[in-house]
Amino acid sequence: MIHESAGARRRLLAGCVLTMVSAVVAAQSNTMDEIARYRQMLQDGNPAELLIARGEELWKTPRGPRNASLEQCDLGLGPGVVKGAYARLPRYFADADQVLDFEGRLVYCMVTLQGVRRGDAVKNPFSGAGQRATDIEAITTYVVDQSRGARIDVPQEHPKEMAAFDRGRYLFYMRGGPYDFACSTCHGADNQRIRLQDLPNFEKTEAAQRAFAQWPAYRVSQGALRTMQWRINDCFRQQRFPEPVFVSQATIDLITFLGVRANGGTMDSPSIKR
Amino acid sequence: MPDPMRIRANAQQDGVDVRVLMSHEMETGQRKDGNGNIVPAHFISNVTVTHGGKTVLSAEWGPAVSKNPYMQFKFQGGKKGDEVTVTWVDNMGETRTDKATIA
Amino acid sequence: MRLHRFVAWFAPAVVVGGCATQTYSPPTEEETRAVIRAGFHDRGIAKVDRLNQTDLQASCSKYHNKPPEDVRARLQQAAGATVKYPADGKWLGDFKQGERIAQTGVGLQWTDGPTTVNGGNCYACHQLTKEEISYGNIGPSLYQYAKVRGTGEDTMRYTWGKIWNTHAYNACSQMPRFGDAGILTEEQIKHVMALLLDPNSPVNK
Amino acid sequence: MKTGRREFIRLGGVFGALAAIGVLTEKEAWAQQQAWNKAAFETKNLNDTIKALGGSAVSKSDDITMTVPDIAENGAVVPVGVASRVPGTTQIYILVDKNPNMLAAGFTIPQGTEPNISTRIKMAQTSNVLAVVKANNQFFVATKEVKVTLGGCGG
Repeated sequence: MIHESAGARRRLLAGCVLTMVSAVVAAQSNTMDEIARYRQMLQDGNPAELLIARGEELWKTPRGPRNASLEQCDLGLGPGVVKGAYARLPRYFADADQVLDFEGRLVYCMVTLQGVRRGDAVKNPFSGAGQRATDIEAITTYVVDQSRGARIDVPQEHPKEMAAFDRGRYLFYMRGGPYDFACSTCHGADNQRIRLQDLPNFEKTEAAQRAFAQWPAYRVSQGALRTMQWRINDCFRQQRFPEPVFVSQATIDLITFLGVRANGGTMDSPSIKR
Repeated sequence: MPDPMRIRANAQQDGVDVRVLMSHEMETGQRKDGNGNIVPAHFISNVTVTHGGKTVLSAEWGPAVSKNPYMQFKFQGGKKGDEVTVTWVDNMGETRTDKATIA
Repeated sequence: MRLHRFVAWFAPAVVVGGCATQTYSPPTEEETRAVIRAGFHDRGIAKVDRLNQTDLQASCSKYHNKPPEDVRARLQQAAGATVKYPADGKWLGDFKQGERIAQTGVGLQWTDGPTTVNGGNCYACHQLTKEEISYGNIGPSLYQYAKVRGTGEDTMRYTWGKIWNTHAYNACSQMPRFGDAGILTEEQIKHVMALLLDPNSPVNK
Repeated sequence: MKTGRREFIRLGGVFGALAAIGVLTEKEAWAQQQAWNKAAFETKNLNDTIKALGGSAVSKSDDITMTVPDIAENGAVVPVGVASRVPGTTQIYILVDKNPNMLAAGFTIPQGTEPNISTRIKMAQTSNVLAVVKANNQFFVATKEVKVTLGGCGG
């Protein structure tokens, strides 16, 4: 009898712990619902919209040493075609003999069309705290907005596009630095979160599509429009890696990998995020 | 010169729905820069929305309004094609006025 | 064209692009690493030598964190040998300081200074207390850790080893090697231990 | 008041230029700037805020509806909507209990405008958000808690 009652008590205690844990789990699902509601409330009135007009003006106004506009920049669909172009990048460009993402192509056009020195074009691409959005951020906002609703279609036809994908895949899984992190540490499994932020699993098409479709984005935590190159840069910062070089082949390779994984998704950028 | 606002004004059954986004830092005066110096407060202090020469909303803000402020409200008496004018003034004396046509 | 993507993994494939016919052979690991190396630069305390992988990092990357049994055994054994247990034999520090370490995510980024006190950032991946609703789920929930596992010597030793070098127990785990990689000091690890194992810690309330 | 004078001169210059292009008259701009209720925006508790807004007492009201998230993913942007069914509403104020200064924003609602506004505010930490309504020179208040969470990788 004594043994039995001790056992029963132990079971009761275990039951208590279980109840507490499940109450906490229920609370967590409420938390995620509320976070979803918060995100929903932000959807109307995305400050990224403030940048679109400025970006369009920068795109169309003759500037630089050659006093040329960017309108003749070929984003892959022919000179002057902006609509839908972002959704098909990165891709191989014969004139550059290189796979370029949008920001890389923008730098290329600033150099070749406007006569800007490359070193000047890639200097300070991201705005700091309290700073106005950079020209690259504004132009990117305008161009990506022109792909809203377009199908993501990052090509894998040219051997260099395939090589970019393969190198990007390698980098995605490459653990390094004092924390042993790789991109895949956070983005290689389903339904993972850091704190309350969902982490898209780039091994899964749907998650990859959703994530890729929403960059560039206005980040309310920073009060700034952030581009895909910034997204990659800040992931590596928190990965405790050295800093990726802006529009370097390695960053473009990684974006190619992510983009190909997201193929078939629908662009929904600029979005608004935490 | 501050960047333009983005104003949407839509005639609905129960009035004109106005949504405004403004481009402004809204510095709190509490943030420190990279060198540890306080960045002085810089924020929109007053907003006025007019329609047909009449004020339909005015606001007084402090630095706790979010960066790149947003506001939304509804007024009666406007119709499609009318103009809505929004003016803001900040604590450093900068100002900006933009107009939108009611859709 | 998509077919070639998969073919490419095994052997050079013929790619038809426009009217030209080209052969695709995937980049070698050496070529890939050269492109990656050229794509990063030193910034602040984060130098490019961080791209040089340890045996553990290279093996886990190669197998996408699912190493074959023999590799797993080798990595776990090597990791186990790195664990330094507390010199004074005391496992637990102050759980309040442990909570602060668990909440803090700075350290070892290029935006951190050489004297930045590193955090443990436990909440980024683990649930710990009922009070903190903002926690991640990459790692298991540690809420009620001591109630579930007790506070015996085995638990103390296991938990310390797990924090010091997680790969001693689970090769290619995603968790940083807080002791072995010098992210947290011995004293900080004691505080985190207290957060998990002190009966008065909010983790066990 | 040395600073005040310097500001006066700068403002005069800017508004003077504006007056020239006919956007705002200098007088109108000055009236706005001068009327900004500095004292109210420096208050630290509800009673002081109400006093600075010209009131003496405030009572709770069920006729104020607040639309706020229970949890904000980031304190830099917290959406807040306030709708008042208190008859004769002329002003709506948004206050945050635990911000360094309590008053975040005030709106004046002329006749013909719905006493229903939305905006976005900053919150330093988890706190009560208060909606204060002025109607017929009386003050009413409603309260809702918003939890502000820490997000991201924490670095």
